[in-house]
Amino acid sequence: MTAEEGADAGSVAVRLQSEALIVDVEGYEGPLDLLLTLSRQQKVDLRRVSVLQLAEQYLRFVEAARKLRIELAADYLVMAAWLAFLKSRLLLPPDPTEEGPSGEELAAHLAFQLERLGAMREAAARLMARDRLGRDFFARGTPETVSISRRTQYTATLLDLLQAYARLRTRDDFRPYAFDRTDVYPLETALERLREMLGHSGTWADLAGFLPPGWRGAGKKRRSALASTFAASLELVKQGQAELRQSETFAPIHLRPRLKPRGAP
Amino acid sequence: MTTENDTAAATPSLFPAPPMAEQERMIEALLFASAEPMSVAELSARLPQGSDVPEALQHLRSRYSGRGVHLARVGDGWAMRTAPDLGWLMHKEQVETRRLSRAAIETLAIIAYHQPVTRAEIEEIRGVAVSRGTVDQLLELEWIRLGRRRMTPGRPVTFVVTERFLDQFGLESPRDLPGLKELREAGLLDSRPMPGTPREDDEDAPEGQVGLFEDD
Amino acid sequence: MTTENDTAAATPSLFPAPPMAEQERMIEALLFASAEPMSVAELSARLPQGSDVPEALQHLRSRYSGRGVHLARVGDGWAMRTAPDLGWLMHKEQVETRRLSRAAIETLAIIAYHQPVTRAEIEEIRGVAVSRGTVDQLLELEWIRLGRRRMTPGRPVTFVVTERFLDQFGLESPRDLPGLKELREAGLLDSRPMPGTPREDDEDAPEGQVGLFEDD
Repeated sequence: MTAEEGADAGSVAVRLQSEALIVDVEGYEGPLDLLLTLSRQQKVDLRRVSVLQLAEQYLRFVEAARKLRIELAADYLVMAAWLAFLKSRLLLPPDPTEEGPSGEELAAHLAFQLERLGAMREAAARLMARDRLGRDFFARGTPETVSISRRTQYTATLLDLLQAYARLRTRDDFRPYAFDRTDVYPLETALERLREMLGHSGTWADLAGFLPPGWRGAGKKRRSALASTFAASLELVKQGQAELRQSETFAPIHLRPRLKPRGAP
Repeated sequence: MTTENDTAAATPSLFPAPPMAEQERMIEALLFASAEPMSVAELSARLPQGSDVPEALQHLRSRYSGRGVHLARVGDGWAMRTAPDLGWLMHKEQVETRRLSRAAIETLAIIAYHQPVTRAEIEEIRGVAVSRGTVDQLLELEWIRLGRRRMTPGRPVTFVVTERFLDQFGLESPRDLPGLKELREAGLLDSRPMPGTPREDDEDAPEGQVGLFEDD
Repeated sequence: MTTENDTAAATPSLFPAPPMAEQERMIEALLFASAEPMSVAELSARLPQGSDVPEALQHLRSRYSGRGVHLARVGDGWAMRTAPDLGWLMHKEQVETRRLSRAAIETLAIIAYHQPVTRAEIEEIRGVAVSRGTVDQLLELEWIRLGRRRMTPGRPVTFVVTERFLDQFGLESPRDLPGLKELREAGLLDSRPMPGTPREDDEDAPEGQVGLFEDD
């Protein structure tokens, strides 16, 4: 241990390198990155890196930075505190009454983290060195766009037709029970109107604003129009074309066209 | 630039041109990746010196003959193009089948049984307003069309069913539509007897039927 | 739509499928026409019923082997691409790609090798917070996308690489990532918690790994 330290301190090259590290602290992607760089100075396989030596190097680095009045980000200081703790654990004989992982376990984990980060760096470099689309190999320069035509086919059978008519005629038998429907604003009409108007509205708008002229007053007509327009707005939400919001119970209901999710064509 | 190229072309190459098969590969890749057709001159400028582009193009052309893509002459240039007989593959039609809405099928049924019929009459029979969208949809499907105007105040338009409607529902003529009695017998109507008094729309129906069949 | 396709697939064809050579031509035309990879399902949907797309693809692949363009497998898709050894010819076609930051490159590699992986796991591996911009940039390039959520408290989202990523780096599947086997054997892809801090997602992590790499 002392031999290591002596060799280390004696090496002018290493000290110069540490100073270069400090000047370049901006270039490091966090304390783990810095530790990885420091561990490379040990010139050993990352699996055999001396974590104790590494901890000391790091603490020296932080100390030097402090002397040079270089502001270190908080995570560098957190790492320094953790490494100081690790160092004490590694140096002191294990206390059998103490809970938690041993210094060796913690050191092994740090070595694993460094090895893993190093391995990922290498993997990233190998990945970026691969033949790349648009640089080394190419897709067709003149793709022929596939034309897409969308066609909606409506189906109905004769049976549907007959049943519909039969239903209407059967209902006629019960006509006496029918409502007076003069002041009814049909749902289909509301849906149609809402869909069209929504196309021109980019932002949240009060649902009441979508009522057709002539139905906005008070009483039955407004109720019918409001009910149909509300039902139509629910249908549009269900179809993914609109969004609804209400700030609290009985507050006005607001509607807006649903924005396409990011990345949608 | 031009002079430099000229000099280069005049200088005998230090290296022999690649084999013809390799030249063919290069042209294949270039034409595939290029956004524009390429002329022999452009290809020659990209290929190693001493390459014989016209010959390589001939080889490539015969290699692709009868394939799904072929080497086509486009103006002064050459390009890869889909074989003309496979053009249909580049078109994609998405057919979405939807059931006709209840409002639409009811409206259609009323028009079929009562034609020529006005919108007001349809609304009276259905008991609810008929939205414009419903009628438009049926018009778009070409299952109904506009008939003669009614000679009544306001001269409202009437609707009638079309040939296409008959095709769709496998009918030879609108007269083939089963009557109420048959509907009832087929169990499509409750067996409850119809109200004894003829309704307004029953009066209209025969008139409509006359209107429909007068010209056939 | 899907149900319709399913029905179509289940219905026996009225016509026999075209000969294999013809199926091959059709796939050739379709893949030449598309700059993006097409899946077997997409190809099947475009070819006449009863076609054997996987077999036709095999024929096509061997036909193009060693040519200037070749048939490349990209995840679930297939695409025509120029041979990488001819890249030098194509300097004009090269697209200038935005240089990725070191953080972005590392994050991408971590997602590729550890997928599905959460942001917290990426941060643990890099020892530094992952900025939003980095992830956004990779999402924008469509090299990564959101995977399933982890079944752990907070249900964090995971990231996985996309088919576009595979296409970009000429990989047939994530299993072909360089050095993957060695990394796994060295235990460097294990999710190993810091001693003394039991991780919540211990149960899920191995499952995720299995999901991706189980069949090699």
